[in-house]
Amino acid sequence: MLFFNFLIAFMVGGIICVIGQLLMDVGKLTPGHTLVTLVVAGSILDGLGLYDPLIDFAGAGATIPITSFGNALTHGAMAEAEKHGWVGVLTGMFEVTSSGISAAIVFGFLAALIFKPKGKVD
Amino acid sequence: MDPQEYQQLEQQITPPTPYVKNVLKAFLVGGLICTIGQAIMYLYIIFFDFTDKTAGNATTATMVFIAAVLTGLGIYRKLGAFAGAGSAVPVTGFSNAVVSAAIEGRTEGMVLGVGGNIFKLAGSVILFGVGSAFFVALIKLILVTAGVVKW
Amino acid sequence: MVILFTSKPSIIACGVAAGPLEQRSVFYSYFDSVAEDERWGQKSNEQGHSKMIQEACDIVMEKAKIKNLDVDFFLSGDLVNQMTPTNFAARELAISFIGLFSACATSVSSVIVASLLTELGASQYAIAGAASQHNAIERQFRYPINYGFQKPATAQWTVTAAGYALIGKHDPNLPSIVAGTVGKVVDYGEVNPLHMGGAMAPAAYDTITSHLKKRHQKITDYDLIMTGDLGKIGLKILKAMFAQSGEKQEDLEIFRDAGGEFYGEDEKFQAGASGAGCSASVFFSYIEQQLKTGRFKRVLLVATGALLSPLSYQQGETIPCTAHAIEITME
Amino acid sequence: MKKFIIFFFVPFFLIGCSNEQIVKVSNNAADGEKREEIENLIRDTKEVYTGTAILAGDELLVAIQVNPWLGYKEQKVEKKLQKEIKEKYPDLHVLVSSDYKMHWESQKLLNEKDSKKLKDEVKKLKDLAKEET
Repeated sequence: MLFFNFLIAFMVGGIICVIGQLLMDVGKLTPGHTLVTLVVAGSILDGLGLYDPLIDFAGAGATIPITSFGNALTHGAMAEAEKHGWVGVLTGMFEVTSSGISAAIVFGFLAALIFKPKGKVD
Repeated sequence: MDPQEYQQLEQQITPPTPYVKNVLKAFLVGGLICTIGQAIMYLYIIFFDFTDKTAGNATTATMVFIAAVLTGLGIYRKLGAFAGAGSAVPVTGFSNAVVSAAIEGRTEGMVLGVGGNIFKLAGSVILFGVGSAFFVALIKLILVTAGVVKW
Repeated sequence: MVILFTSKPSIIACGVAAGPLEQRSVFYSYFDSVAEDERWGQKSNEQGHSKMIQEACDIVMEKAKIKNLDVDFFLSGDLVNQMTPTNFAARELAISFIGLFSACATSVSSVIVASLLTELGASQYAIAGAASQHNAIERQFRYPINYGFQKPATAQWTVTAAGYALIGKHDPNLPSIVAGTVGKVVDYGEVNPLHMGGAMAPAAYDTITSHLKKRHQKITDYDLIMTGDLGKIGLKILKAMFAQSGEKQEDLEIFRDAGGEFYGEDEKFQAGASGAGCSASVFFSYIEQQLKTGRFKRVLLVATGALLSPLSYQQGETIPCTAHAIEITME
Repeated sequence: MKKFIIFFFVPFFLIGCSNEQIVKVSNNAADGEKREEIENLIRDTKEVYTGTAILAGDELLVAIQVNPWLGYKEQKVEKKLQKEIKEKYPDLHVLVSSDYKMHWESQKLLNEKDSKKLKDEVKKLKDLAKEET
């Protein structure tokens, strides 16, 4: 049965990437525009209460794509808004965290100390 | 030859975007990255005190770390050139954007170079992520207050 | 605007310095020096870029057996903001210097200016050329080097190379510059910065046709018409434009592109090479040597340049392009 | 391409057909009737393919694994079963969880004989399950 969990993660993750690819190729968006679109989409899906079921269904297939970043932030903001009402929408902004950002900052900083850009073709 | 005629000619000669090939590559690589994520998640659950809920952060951080190393070694660039959105859309692609910008800024010093450039590419993702989180929460709160939906 | 150089200034000597990846170039054997390190042992890519320019100029002077004090003018440009690599190289060379920017067309525009100064009698020796360093340019115009993104088949690879020529008074045993065309800026509305060949082809077409018309020549009067960095696809477009204007299919073989040929058929480089150093390194090594051996008697070198900046692209501007041409003969 | 399609769609049918549920209840529970009833309650939840119930005194941990293709219903199934068991045994401290961690750990506890240790482990797992990100 575990195999199917992997299969679903593979397929859902793959499909989200395909949506990104179509945005780039057919929609002629830059990578930056594509990622922003997906993040906002993840945020809206969470607002509609659809992203959590997707995570339950697909596991890493839904948490690894960047859409989950929008979901995580929205989740934090909505949780605060639920608790504290109007003030919560604002304070929620300071509560929200994303391990992806923090990790990327730390490792980015460390990598800058170690690596140099190399113009290799292969 | 006027610009319109020229653009027709240009389009005839320019090879078309290989949509199907690109989509397949994105699907396979994107799916594979998520599968690796799933495997790491299970490892965290099985060998450490993590649950489905709490393993997510650890998994993301691990994936980000792996992508940071691959970026430094120049391997993620090759992966990106091959897979397109397949490697850009997963959180590893976010890591790639942050880390590559940080490495690039090194020659301008830690503050102006690394600090000033680290979010050159990823900054918009953070801005729109946080911004849309704010507005979605706000709209939901309004709807809940108006009694249209429940939390 | 076509300029005739009646005194026929000659190319006295040439020097090309290239980066490690350029060992894969089909023109590799014609280059004078190929570095092991893409930064030339310097701390930053930009400093390495500067060092590469110095090295190429030193080679030129060494070949001509002259010193920097003997050179009257240094005419050069690159693609980095405010051309600092060239400026810094000029500081080290200590030669009267004018920085020129025509993007990747600088290799030829600098030779035109040098020829003018020679014709005028103001210059005995002038070093002209251009350079580009992959890392420094990619970083500025596109993404960080280590950022992974998909390149379309039309994308080109910025070369790491510097090509310089010493322009002096006419010498019948050396290739001589008989005419030059300063191109107009042409913009056919291309917006994709990863399709430079498509943006620049109309500029090349415009410059070549103006040159031929003013000189009362046909394309077959040349042994070779070589464009700078249209790339494989850009060259096809240029040929199609000439085919549409009534040139015979077999005559179109006269057109070649330095960028398209630079890395051979290696698909990793997509449509080929680009960058100011691309045309400069090919024109001032391979072409010069072929002229000297007499394989070519009359060539038209057309360096093309896309005059965009990352800012103009982000602001949604189209890509204006230019092309400059020089006609070189060997007696 | 054909192989590709088969590779992806065969699992749908396979999983659609197999309805075999594996339900285990820890042996330590003295009350045989209770054990059976809990087992039946889990069996009645069609979405569940593996259920493990650990009964330690008044602590009950029910670890379920929902059919992967119905994973999106996980939370609902969890809540439904929680409610059912709670109604039947109001005096038990029940936690129904579809978390993989609970499933994994409960397998180890199935044959745990020491009731004191069992109770501690179950409590620890319940705390873990309540942890948010």
